[in-house]
Amino acid sequence: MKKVYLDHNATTPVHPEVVDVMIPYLKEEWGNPSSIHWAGRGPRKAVEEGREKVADLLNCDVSEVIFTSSGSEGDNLAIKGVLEANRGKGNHIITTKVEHPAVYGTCKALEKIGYKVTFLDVDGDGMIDLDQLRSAITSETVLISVMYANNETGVIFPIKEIAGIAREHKVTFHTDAVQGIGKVPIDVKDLNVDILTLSGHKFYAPKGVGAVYLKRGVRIQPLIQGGHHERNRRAGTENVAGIVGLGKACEIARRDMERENEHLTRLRGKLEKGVQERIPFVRIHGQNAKRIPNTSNIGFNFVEGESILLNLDMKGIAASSGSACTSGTLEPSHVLVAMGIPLEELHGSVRFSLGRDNVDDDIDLVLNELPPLVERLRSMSPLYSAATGKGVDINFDTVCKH
Amino acid sequence: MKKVYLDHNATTPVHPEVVDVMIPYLKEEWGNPSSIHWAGRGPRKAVEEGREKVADLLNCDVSEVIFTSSGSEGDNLAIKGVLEANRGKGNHIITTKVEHPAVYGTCKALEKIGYKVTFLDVDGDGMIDLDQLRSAITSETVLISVMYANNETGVIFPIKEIAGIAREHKVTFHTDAVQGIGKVPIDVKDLNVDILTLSGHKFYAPKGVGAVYLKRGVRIQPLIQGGHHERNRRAGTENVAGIVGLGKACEIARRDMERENEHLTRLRGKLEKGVQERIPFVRIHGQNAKRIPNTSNIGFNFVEGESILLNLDMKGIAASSGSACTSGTLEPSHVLVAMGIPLEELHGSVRFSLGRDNVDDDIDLVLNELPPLVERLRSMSPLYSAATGKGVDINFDTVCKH
Amino acid sequence: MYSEKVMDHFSNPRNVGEIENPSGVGMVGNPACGDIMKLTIKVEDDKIADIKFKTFGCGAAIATSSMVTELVMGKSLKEAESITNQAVAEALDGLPPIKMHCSNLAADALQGALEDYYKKSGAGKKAGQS
Amino acid sequence: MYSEKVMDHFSNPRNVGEIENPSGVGMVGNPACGDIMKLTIKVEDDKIADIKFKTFGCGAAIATSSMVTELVMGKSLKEAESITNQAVAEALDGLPPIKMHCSNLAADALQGALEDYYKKSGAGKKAGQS
Ligand SMILES: Cc1ncc(COP(=O)(O)O)c(C=O)c1O
Ligand SMILES: Cc1ncc(COP(=O)(O)O)c(C=O)c1O
Repeated sequence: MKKVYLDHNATTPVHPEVVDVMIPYLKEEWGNPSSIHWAGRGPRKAVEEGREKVADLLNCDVSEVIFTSSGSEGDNLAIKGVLEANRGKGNHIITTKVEHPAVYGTCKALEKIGYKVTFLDVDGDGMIDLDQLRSAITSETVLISVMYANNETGVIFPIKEIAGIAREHKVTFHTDAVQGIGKVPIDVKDLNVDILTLSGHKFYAPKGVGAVYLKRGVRIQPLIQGGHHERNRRAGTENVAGIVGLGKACEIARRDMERENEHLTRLRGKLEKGVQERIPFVRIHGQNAKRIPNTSNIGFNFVEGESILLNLDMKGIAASSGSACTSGTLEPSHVLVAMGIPLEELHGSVRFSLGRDNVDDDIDLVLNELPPLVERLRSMSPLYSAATGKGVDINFDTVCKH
Repeated sequence: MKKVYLDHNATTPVHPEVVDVMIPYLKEEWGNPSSIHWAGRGPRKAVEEGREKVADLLNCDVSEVIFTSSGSEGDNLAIKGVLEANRGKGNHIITTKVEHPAVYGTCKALEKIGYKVTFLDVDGDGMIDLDQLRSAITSETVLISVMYANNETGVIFPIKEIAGIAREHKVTFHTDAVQGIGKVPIDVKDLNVDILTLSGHKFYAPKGVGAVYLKRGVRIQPLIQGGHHERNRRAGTENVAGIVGLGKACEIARRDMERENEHLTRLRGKLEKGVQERIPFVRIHGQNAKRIPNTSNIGFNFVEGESILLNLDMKGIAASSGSACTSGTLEPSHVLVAMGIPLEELHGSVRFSLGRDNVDDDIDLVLNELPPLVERLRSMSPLYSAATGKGVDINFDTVCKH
Repeated sequence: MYSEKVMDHFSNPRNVGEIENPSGVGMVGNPACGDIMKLTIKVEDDKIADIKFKTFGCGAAIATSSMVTELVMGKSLKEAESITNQAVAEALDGLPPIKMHCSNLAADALQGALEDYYKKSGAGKKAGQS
Repeated sequence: MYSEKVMDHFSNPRNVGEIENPSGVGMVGNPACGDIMKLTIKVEDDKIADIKFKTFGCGAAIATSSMVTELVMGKSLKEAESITNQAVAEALDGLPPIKMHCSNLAADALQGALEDYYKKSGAGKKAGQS
C-alpha cells in the first residue's frame, strides 16, 4: 500500500544526508568531546561545527547556542531557567492559551507552586491581542513566552512586535520556535528575542537533540546541573551524533528552505481547496492568519477526529488530531478550545502537516479517500442526522452529563 | 600508530551490535512513538522493548523505567524531583564529598538557594562512614544520594546498607549508578534503592540516552514538564534510536558481564602490578576498597597529570585525569582532595579505565611507555629534585601565593 | 493500540442506523472524549428484536457501540440488562486503559434505551418487575 | 586544544634544568592548576647568558616555561624585563582561555629571577637604575 505521511509537525523522517553524517559518530568517532586525548578531538570538533551550523541558521554567535535533548527540555530550561535566575525580582509569567504543553503545562505547574501566570486569549483565528499583552505586564513580570508558530494550526505570532514590547518593559522574552525553525526564515537578531527553543526532529534531524538560543547577557539558571558542558548552561556528555545531525539539518534548511516553502504552500493550497470543494461542513482553522506553509488544521463537523485518523491510517495516510505529543490525554485540544471552536467541530479536527517529500499524488490520494470516509462517518453520527434535519436535535450540551 | 583506549569511564565506543539495531530507527522507523498511525507503531514497540531490556538488567518492572538523555539529567531529575515532591516536608539532603558533579554540583547549587546539605567525608580509601551517615539524618532529611561506584577511583559504596538505613528513617534514597551499571550486577530489588540513575554511553550505548529507575510508589516531580511521555514523568518526544541502543546495550551487558568482569579484573591487575614494579613513588587510590573491575586511579608523585596524559596521547594511549566530564575546570579533583591525598600526588593522578576491547597488548604498551615518560617529566620537576635531595626543598605551600 | 476485534467493529460496524418508531431510545455522551451514542431498540416479546446505533466518537466509541448491538440482538431483556461496559470491552478483547473509562459507554446507552422502553411501556423499572 | 607550537615546546622543551650557582632564581606556583616553575638565570655583561627551568605542571606550564627561556636567552636584562605572560602566550600562538590565567606564569618566574639577581648583586631594582 502507498504510504503518505502528513504528520510532519509530530516528527519528520531523518533526512538521508543527516543519517549519513551521523553514522561515523556512532561507529568511529564515539569519543567524549571533553577528553583531551585523540578520542575526544574529532567529536569536539564535530560539536563545534554543529554549533556553527545552528548559529548560521539562527544568525547568532556560536556562544549563544546551547544543545539540549528536545524541544521540551529547551522550553523547560528557558522558563524555569529565567525564573530561577530572577528569584526575588518577580514571580509573574505571561504566556498564551495556545502554547505547546512543554510551555503550557510547565506554566500550569508553576502556578501550582505559587507563580502567577497570565494566559493570553486568542481570537477565532488563533491570534493574540497585543494590547492585552501590554496591559498584562506588571512590575512583577519576569518572563513572556509566546510560541513562534502554533503546532496545531500553524498560526504564526508577531514575535518581533512581542519582543519589542518585552524589551520596552525590560522583561525577558522566550519564544518556542519548535514549529517555525526549518520551515520559515528566523533571524534571532532581527526578531530581537532573548531565548528561542528549537527541536531537531521537527526538521529532519533525529529525535533526542535540540537547541536553545540564549542571547548574550541574558541570565538563566541551568535545568541540568553538573559538569562544565555548554559553558555551564547544560551539564551532561554531549549527544555528539545527534548534534552533528542537527547541524546538518540546519545547513539543509538554509539551503532548501525557499524552494520547500513554495512547494509546501502550493501543496497545502491544493489540499485545502480540494477538501473545501469536496466536503461540506468543513472549516480551516487559522486560515485568516499568517501560517507556516506546511500546516493545515481542518475541522470536519459532526465527526470525531480519531475515527477519521484511523480510517485514513487504513488507507496508508498518516495525519494527526491536535498534537501527537499530547496523545495519552483525552482532553479536547486546548488550542481549538481557546479559539472558540464549538465542541462538535473541535472534536472533528484533523491536522495535516506536510513535508519535503510530499508530492501532488499524496494530496490526490487524500482528496480521493477523505470525502467518502467522512461521509460514512457522518452517516453514523447522531449529530449529523440531527443537524441535517434527519434526526432529533441534539448537541453536546443536551447529552453530556459528565 | 596503535591506539589504546583506556578511558572507558569517560565514554565507551558504541558496541557494533548496538549501532546495528539503531540504524533502522534513523532510516526507516523514524516515526513518533505517540502517533496512532502506521509511522508510530514500530517506534512505539521499539521503545517498549527497550524499556523491557533495561528493566531486565535492573530486575524491575517496565513501569519503573524512565528514559532520559544522560546521567546528568537522571541525577538532576532524581534530586530535584524528590525535593519538589517533598516540598514542605523537609529541606535536608545527605550526599558525599566524592559524588560526580551532576550530584555534587547540583547539591552545591541547592545549598545556595536554601537547602541544607550534608556532604559525608570519605577516608583515605574513598569510603564513607555509615555511622556518620546515620547521625546526619534529621527529621528534615528528605533525600540521601550516594553513588554506586566512584567515577574517578572505581570505589564501590555499600548501597544495600545505605538503602537499609534510609528505609529505617523513611528517607528517599537515590544512587547514581552511572559507573556501576553494565560493569557489575545491580539488582534494584535486592539493593532496595528508591531511585537509580544510569547513562547509556558509559556501557556501549550511544551518548544522548540514559534512564532512571523509579521504584513504584516513590514520588518525584518531573524535571522536564509538558507532554504525557514516560507516564508523565519526563516530557519530550522519545529518542527512539537511542532507546533502542540502550536496550541492546543492557541485553549485551547481561549476556557478557561475567566474562568481561574476569577479563577486566585480570588486565587491571596486570596494569597495577606492572606500574608498581616499574615506577617508584606511585600509589593506587582506593586500592584497599572494593572497586569496579575496570578502573585504576594511579598517583604519580612529583609530576602533573595533564602532562602525563599529553605524553600518553602522543603514544596513542587515551587515559584521563579525574573525570573527563569536569575538564573545563582547573580545580584539583574534589574526590582525591576528599580522600586526603597530598597536593603533589593528587595533581599527578591518572585514571585508567578499561573496557571490553582491551587486550594484554594494550597494557604492555602502557607498561613500556609510561616509565620513561614519567621519568622524563620528573627530571623536569622542581618537586622531584627537591624530594630526591637534588635541589632545594620546595612544596606547594612554600611556593604558592595565589 | 486497539485490538483486532476493535478494529474489525470499527471498520465494519454492525447495525448502524436509527430504528423508526423505536420501543426505546438511549443516549449518552462524554464531552471530554467527544463521544455521543444514540441507541434505538425494538422490543418484541420481551426480546430485543432489533437494535441500531448512531455514534459520534473515536474508534473505541464506535466499536463498543457496534459490539453492544451484536451482543444483545435477539436476546431477552433480562440478558440485555446484565450487559455492562466491562463486558463489552471484554468482548472486544480489551480496550486501551485510557479508553476504558471514557469511550466505553455503549452499555450505558443500552441501559438508557431499556429504561426508556420500560417508562414508555409502563413496564416498571426492571423486566422482572413487570 | 593546544597550538602546534605549544605541543612542540611541550614535547621538546628547551633549556630544562638548573644552573649551578645561578645569578638569580625565580619560583612561582599556582596550586589550583598544580603548576610550579623554577627558573635559574646566569647574568653576564647585563645579558642573560644562560637560563634553565624546571616545571611541575600541565602542558601549558611546561610550554610557557620553555618558551620564556628561548625568548630571553642572550637578551639584555632590559629586554628580559619587558617580557610578559601575554607575550609568552602570543609567541606560542595562543593558549586555551582557561589556561591563560592559570598556567601562564613563566614570565612571572623570569621577573622573579631578575629581581633576585638585582637583590643579590645590589644592582637596584631596574637594570637601567644601576
Ligand atoms: C558517576 C557519574 N555520574 C554521572 C555522570 C554523568 O553522565 P552523563 O555524562 O551521561 O550526563 C557521569 C559521567 O561522567 C558519572 O561518571
Ligand atoms: C511548538 C512545540 N513546542 C515544543 C515541542 C516539544 O518538542 P519535543 O517533542 O522535541 O520535546 C513540540 C513538539 O511537539 C512543539 O510542536
